[in-house]
Amino acid sequence: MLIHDQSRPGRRASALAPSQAPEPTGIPAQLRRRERPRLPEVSELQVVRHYTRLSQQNFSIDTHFYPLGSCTMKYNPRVCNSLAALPGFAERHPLAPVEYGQGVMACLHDLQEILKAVTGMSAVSLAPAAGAQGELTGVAMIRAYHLARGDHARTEMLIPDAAHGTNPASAVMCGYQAREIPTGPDGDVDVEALRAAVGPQTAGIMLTNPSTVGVFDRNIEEIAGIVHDAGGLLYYDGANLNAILGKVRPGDMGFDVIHMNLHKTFSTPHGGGGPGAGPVGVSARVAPYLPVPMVEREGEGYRWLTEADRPETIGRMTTFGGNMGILLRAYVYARMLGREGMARAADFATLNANYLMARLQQAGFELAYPQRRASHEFIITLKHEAKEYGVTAMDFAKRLLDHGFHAPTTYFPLLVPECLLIEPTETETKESLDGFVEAMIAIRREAQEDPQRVKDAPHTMPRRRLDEVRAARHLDLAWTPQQADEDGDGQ
Amino acid sequence: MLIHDQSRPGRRASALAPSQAPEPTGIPAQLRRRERPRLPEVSELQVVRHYTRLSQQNFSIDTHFYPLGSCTMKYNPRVCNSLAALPGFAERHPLAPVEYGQGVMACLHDLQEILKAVTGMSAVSLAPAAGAQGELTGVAMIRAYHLARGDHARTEMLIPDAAHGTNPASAVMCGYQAREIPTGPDGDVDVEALRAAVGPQTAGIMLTNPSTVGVFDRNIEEIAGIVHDAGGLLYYDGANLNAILGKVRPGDMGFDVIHMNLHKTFSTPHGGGGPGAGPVGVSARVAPYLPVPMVEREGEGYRWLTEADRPETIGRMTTFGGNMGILLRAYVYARMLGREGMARAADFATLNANYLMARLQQAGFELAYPQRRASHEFIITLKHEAKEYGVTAMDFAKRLLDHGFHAPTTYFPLLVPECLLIEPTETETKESLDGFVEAMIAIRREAQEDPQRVKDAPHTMPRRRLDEVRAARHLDLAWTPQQADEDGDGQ
Amino acid sequence: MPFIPHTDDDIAAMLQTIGAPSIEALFDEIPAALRSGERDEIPPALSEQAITRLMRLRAQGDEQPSCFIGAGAYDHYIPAAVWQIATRGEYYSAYTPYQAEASQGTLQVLYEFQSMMTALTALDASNTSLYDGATALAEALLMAVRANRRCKSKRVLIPRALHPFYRRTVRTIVEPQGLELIEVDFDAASGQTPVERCAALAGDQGLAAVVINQPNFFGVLEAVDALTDWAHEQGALAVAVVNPLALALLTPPGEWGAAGADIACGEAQPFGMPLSSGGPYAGFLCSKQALVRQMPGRIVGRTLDADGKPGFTLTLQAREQHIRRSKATSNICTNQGLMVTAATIHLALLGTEGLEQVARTCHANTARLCDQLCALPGVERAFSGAVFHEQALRLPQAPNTVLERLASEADLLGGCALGEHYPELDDMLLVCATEQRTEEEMQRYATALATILNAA
Amino acid sequence: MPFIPHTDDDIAAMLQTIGAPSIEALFDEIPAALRSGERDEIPPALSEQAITRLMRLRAQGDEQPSCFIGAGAYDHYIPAAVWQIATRGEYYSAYTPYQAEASQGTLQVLYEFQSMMTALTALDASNTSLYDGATALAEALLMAVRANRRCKSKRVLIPRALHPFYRRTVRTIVEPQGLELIEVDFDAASGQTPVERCAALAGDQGLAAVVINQPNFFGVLEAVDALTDWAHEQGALAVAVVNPLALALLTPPGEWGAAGADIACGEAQPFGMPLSSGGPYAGFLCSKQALVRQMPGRIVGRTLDADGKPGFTLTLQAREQHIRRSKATSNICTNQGLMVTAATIHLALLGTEGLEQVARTCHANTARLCDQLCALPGVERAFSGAVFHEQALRLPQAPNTVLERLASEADLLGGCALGEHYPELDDMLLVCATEQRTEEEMQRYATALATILNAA
Ligand SMILES: Cc1ncc(COP(=O)(O)O)c(C=O)c1O
Ligand SMILES: Cc1ncc(COP(=O)(O)O)c(C=O)c1O
Repeated sequence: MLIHDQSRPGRRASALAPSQAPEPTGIPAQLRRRERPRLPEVSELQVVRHYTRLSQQNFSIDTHFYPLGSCTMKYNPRVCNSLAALPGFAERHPLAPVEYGQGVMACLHDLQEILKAVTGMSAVSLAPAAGAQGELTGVAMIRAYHLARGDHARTEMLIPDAAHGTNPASAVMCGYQAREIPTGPDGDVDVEALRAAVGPQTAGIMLTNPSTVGVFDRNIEEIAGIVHDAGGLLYYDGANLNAILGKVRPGDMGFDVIHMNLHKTFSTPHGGGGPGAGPVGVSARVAPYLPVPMVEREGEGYRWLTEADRPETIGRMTTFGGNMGILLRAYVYARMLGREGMARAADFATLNANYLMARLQQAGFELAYPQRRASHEFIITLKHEAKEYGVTAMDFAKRLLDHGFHAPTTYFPLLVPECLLIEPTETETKESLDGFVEAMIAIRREAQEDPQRVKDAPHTMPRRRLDEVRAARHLDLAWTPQQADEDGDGQ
Repeated sequence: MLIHDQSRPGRRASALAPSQAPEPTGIPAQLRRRERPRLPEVSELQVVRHYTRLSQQNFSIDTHFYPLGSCTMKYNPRVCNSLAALPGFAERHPLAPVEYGQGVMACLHDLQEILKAVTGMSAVSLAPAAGAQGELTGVAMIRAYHLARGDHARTEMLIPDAAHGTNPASAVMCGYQAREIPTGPDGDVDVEALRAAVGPQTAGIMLTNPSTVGVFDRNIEEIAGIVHDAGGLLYYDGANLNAILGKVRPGDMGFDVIHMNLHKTFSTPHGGGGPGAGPVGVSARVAPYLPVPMVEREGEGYRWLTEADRPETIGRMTTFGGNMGILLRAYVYARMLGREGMARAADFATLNANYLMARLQQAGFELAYPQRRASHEFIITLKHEAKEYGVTAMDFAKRLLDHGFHAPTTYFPLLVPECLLIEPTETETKESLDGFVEAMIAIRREAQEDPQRVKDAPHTMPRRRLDEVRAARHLDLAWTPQQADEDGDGQ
Repeated sequence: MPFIPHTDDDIAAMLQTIGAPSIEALFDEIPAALRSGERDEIPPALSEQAITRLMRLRAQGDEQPSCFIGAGAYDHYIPAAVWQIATRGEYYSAYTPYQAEASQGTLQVLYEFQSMMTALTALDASNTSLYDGATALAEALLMAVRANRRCKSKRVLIPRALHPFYRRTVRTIVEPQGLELIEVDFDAASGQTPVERCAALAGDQGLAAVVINQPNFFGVLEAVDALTDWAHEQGALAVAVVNPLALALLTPPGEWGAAGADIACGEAQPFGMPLSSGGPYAGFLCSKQALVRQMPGRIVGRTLDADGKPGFTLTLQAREQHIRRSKATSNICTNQGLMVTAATIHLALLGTEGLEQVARTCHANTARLCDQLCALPGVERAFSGAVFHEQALRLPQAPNTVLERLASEADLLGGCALGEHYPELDDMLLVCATEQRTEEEMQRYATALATILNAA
Repeated sequence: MPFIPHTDDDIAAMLQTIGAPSIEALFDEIPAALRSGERDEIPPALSEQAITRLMRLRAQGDEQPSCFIGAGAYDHYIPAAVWQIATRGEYYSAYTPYQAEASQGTLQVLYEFQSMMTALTALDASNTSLYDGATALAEALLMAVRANRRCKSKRVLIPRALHPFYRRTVRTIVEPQGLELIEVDFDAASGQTPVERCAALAGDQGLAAVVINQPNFFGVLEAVDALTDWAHEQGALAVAVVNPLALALLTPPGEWGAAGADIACGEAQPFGMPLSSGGPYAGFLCSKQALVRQMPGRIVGRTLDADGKPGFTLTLQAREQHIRRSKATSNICTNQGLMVTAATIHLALLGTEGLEQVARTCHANTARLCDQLCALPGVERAFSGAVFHEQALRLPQAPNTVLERLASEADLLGGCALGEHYPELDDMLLVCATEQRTEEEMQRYATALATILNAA
């Protein structure tokens, strides 16, 4: 039942509102709304009960193993939340004078430094609000770099076919054409194809390394050479940074621009779809274009760097300069890991991924890249199962829910048929992974014996499989008063 | 699975502990424990996931209608929790100087005043930690009162048969014999029986009014006269205060001593079994015996009253003087209700109870006291259903769980056979109550058609009906390492 | 090892299964020359206890005095229930609801949010958030330009009275795609954006979109009906940028002019999001039904499950980057889900009546404060236009100096000086008194300002 | 109407169903003469926003400086996860788990708590809490007297070195039932309670119970083996009062002497409960299996459900007031469930190793602090007995004056002056440095004390 369906005219959670306020006589009548908006009218208990119960219908890290590849669903330390919510941080107005912001600015500054050190870049801006915005920012800086050099011919951004959808989308948002580079059979970028593709029209290449097929591209130095020689810049999509944290640095690999998904590697919450934070790091030659604001240390204190200080900046990415509350969480997390904990995250994320991969392979599942090490994630393909039992990767995914596991990422990357992209992360126990393997085996057995049962999954969720085609055809995007009248007592 | 079953030697939530501390060389070897205690060794994520998932196995106000009679399960405003948890309150040491406690003491003082005003008593101490301790405190004060007057003959405490079990238990803890007074057919105390029972041995009477059969005793003035004339004092069990808040005051009814269950009437959380707070109020002649500490206003500030100030006090009830954090929550709630909100709680608690009673009666359920108004609660008896379909009150209770309703109180008070004591409280909607009636009707229909299904209930809970006899016979009160070894992988 | 559950036994057993001699060996595909070690620049690990001590100290230093700054972020009361529920692990630590059956909680919340936003804006469809108000406007303009088939140009009219940071952000985001942003100035007397000035800038190639800001950066209410009708006459789409709290009182964009605005967007921060130095907030974006396939961002739809029970799922995903890649309506992926969860709970708690009370109180408080301040010699309302809950004041002394003295002498943040963003308004201060400001605080402001101005 | 969902329509419909003309009519059985109205003494209602403002102001005033007070309540670090989970509505707003099938969450938590407490005390059974440490001891003594069939008397030996508030609380609670409390003094040199002094007080009628406190109020470690053996020789039950944190390091009561203590009780506050001016905390009580039917309070047992699946339920309810009424083992009903939930999560987070680290750090910090303080002329350890994490110090100046100056000059609470409770110890201060106290704070203490003592 929707909260709207519980609404009754005149019902209120009235301890919450200020007492009777006067008519807004200062507002001309012709600008006043004629009909009041139909928000739910419910009591405080109804609200608490409704959203508490709804929450229980979610899988989440805090309740389930959630091996969603490319998303790094690891434990979100609870203390990060409570510290970011301290009144001094939470109640500070973005335009409050810096004297009332030295605490938060110290954290932001220290975070910039930590990110620089761990990525090997020479400057960092925390402004972008998520990974995709980090990409947009990064590509815009590449564009600014070329334009500043008077190089207007570069119209193409190279992007491996395995790349995340945001990469081509971001390139296009920045006015580039996205040109696909194929992946070789071993999962590395096809270097010959790359060589053939570069030229004076090449603005750069967007790479994820380890890539979204879950392997570290062994030819990265060669790739860097090819692109740099062609006058392009290398962009690093840091969504997979967790796999190499403290092991190898994008700056040392030759990247000019990177973004980091702090909500992945630095464990800030995914929140059912955000907020994230997507800081960007750059090599020295791209540094002038970093977005504002940035924090600079000045004597014992901190100050904002704005357009006045950074005339070549590409500008602002959001109104007030970024998802500060998320950056604070990431900072707390980074400090708890400390210098020694960074590599440890990579170590155990990689150990878990390789262990899970080995176990699934030993159980007879087919790996997309069996000859390779897994990074923090890996791919299995269920094309045999699909062919022999008629049970797809999506069916496996749905049936996993019944076994108490969130499904891995399905059908991504697009180049592997019937694939599951599996990322266990370092915070899961061996027992979790073993349980997942048992579930996969059980589902395959069921696929042989009773495929329909798998195809009809899930069976134990609050809802059976949802009709997505219907959702797109008969668009129902909002409750309306009319609907309520038609439905009678709702659902 | 127990958290213990997830334990692996050497696993740790190690962001939490201080870094490596030295061997405690100051502690003589013969006092050191030989074997380390076997606490669970688990990661932080395991802890969070385990207790998050466990929580989902509970019914609670925040998730379900919970009409548990005598327990006043109403909405616990969330703000009470966050304000009591403010660092200034939560981190204050009980022995910190009063200069660092004027805030909390102001709240406690104001709460004392509010409770005095709303109950009509002349003094209040907030010391008792729950209702039962309030009773013990109250009865101890009655004892102190008699003893101070040199009256050593009073050995009996009169207690209606409908009374809550804590009443006789508290009387006995204070060295009294508990003497039962029967309830008349209309639910009021049997005045003639009372008259016959009083005498020089009567220390007092413990009454709940409205009583635990859910009616207001109309003869309260007469009862007060009888007991007072016999030299006894009147004790008011304030568990049902919610029914008469702002309507009639125990002090005005003639009570000498009362306790209040703030976790009921003042909506502090029940917390799966506490903590509560059971302040006591007294008439002037009993005031000297109130437990310490109490808060007194002195000039612009506040100070603690201790034994030095109150030489006749019965003493301390707990180490540091009470459940302060709960008292703060009650204070916040009281201030949000305000003077006008007190009676409103009683109004709507009573409206809801009478409405639910009327609807159940109209649906054919038998009321224990059909000729009476309900107070904030009322009783139905399922003796017909038990006789005709072999389905007991307990079976109804368990089947209600499947319908998404917590069961009412069962088999209490003891004098009504196969009874349910139903208290909806003022914070529930008419829709909740209507839903409950529908469920009761559905269960009765099922009891006719398929009684076994009701007897086997619940069917949709995390567990089917639990074997209480086995629990008491084969006592299993704690996980032990041996057990774990025997069980293999636990359950 | 913080957050890592592996015991030595686990590690040994796992390596054996893998067939690797050590964890280090798992990294053997990384070229040795590239490997790096621990970085001394990163401080060593702190325990939870130690980082808590550090952060509490830092947060204490940031505790700010009473705040009369608005300018795009507003100090509203957030009921305690909002974040106690929103931070429940099931909301807090879930991902984007790709597996609908295991995410009905988040999905239904998002659908309810969409329903609340369409009710407030009187438009048909809403997405489930963009990063913030400024990026929502940028996306709205890209959307409008894509959607407006009648207009060949990518010219967009933007009021100069729109928040300067919105304008700057929009520029960063939309210029690479060739959008041309044309700023239309406000009337110095009224503070409004006159239709005539717009008309003067319409140009030959037409306009793809016209931005209408209600209230504008100065708090002033624009003649939205006239502007909307004019935009439509030009063949442009009308893109509303609104403070959603103001919609409790003001004509919703869907009813502006004869046909209503086509798109409405803005900042949802006033709905339960702490100020938090500027984020995370949430941008919202609503539109008419006809434009929904051009919308950026996630959209949730109600549908049926295999048993015919209603349920929720992400829909119209073919607009999105993970399906459409370079042809997507936007690159947005992670958005502001948790903030939207909070906003939904916040709005459910307030309800129609509560929201209206908050809006009215803000309006009344700002009016009252300004009455008090304008009683002082030399202080006056800078613009004649009616306002919602912000007001530009003209001061007889340099606003920045006044602000510094208000902070140090009366422990309050007196507003936002306009000179930095509008050089010609360098004698002006933008003030805002939300429902959080008390009589005492407003009185304190007035008294302190009187002292400061007298002393000069 | 705050918290009340009824609309006018609801009220009308409900009254009609009831057949009553008004809500007021529902109270018509209350004698009119007794009815009262609104009380002017009660202030009018405040909105959530207004009460929040008030309480934040009051809480701010109570923020205390670094705390070196122990004396029965200890400032330990509480991991953030503890209360974020414990205050989840499903724990926070549930009642006592009478309906086991709908309360498996709470029940399992309680069973796990029992398991942790039996592990720490090395006893067989634990209840699920009493109000606090002092009432737990009172109940333990009532239990011991009931259980000790060998001893006719109700005489109980209590060390004078036990917390004065425990002794006072126990007196209030047990004296009405005729228990006789005999106090045995401590040795002025060691601070311990010697067996010989106990022996001198044993008396003719025997002792039902002997209380053994480890560590005692002065932080001093008692010779628990000898005391336990002696108690058992007398035919008395040995009742341990222990700081459960200390059990991470110290011999558990179940292993004291030859046969082990019979009952152990104490204050669970060190396990995740905020100091909160003294409550809510939680008392714990463990015993040997043979005594479990005399235990007060709720007990949870593991059993099977109708399908044979293991599950949890309240058990041995025949001990309790709601079944046994006047013959119950105690009147306790509501206990400290939520605090126990927090304690269980807290202990699970710390684990064996973490708890030991905390205990060690407290021990080391107190030792270090006392070394620094005792380097000052005239300051010395008051007792020779070894301590856990508290130490009585003898000062060359009146402790109360010193405390006041430490507070005002060095912003710290220096400890608890012993003179109020033990007149002969009026030159003594009891100090405690938990794992929360930093080097800097301890240094500050030493420096300030040096200044104060020098100045005199
Ligand atoms: C490989 C990769 N790149 C980029 C992104 C986009 O990041 P965000 O969702 O933070 O915008 C993602 C997120 O899923 C990703 O997995
Ligand atoms: C009528 C009555 N009296 C007394 C009590 C005891 O109160 P408490 O549980 O707070 O000790 C209760 C609690 O259930 C009760 O219902």
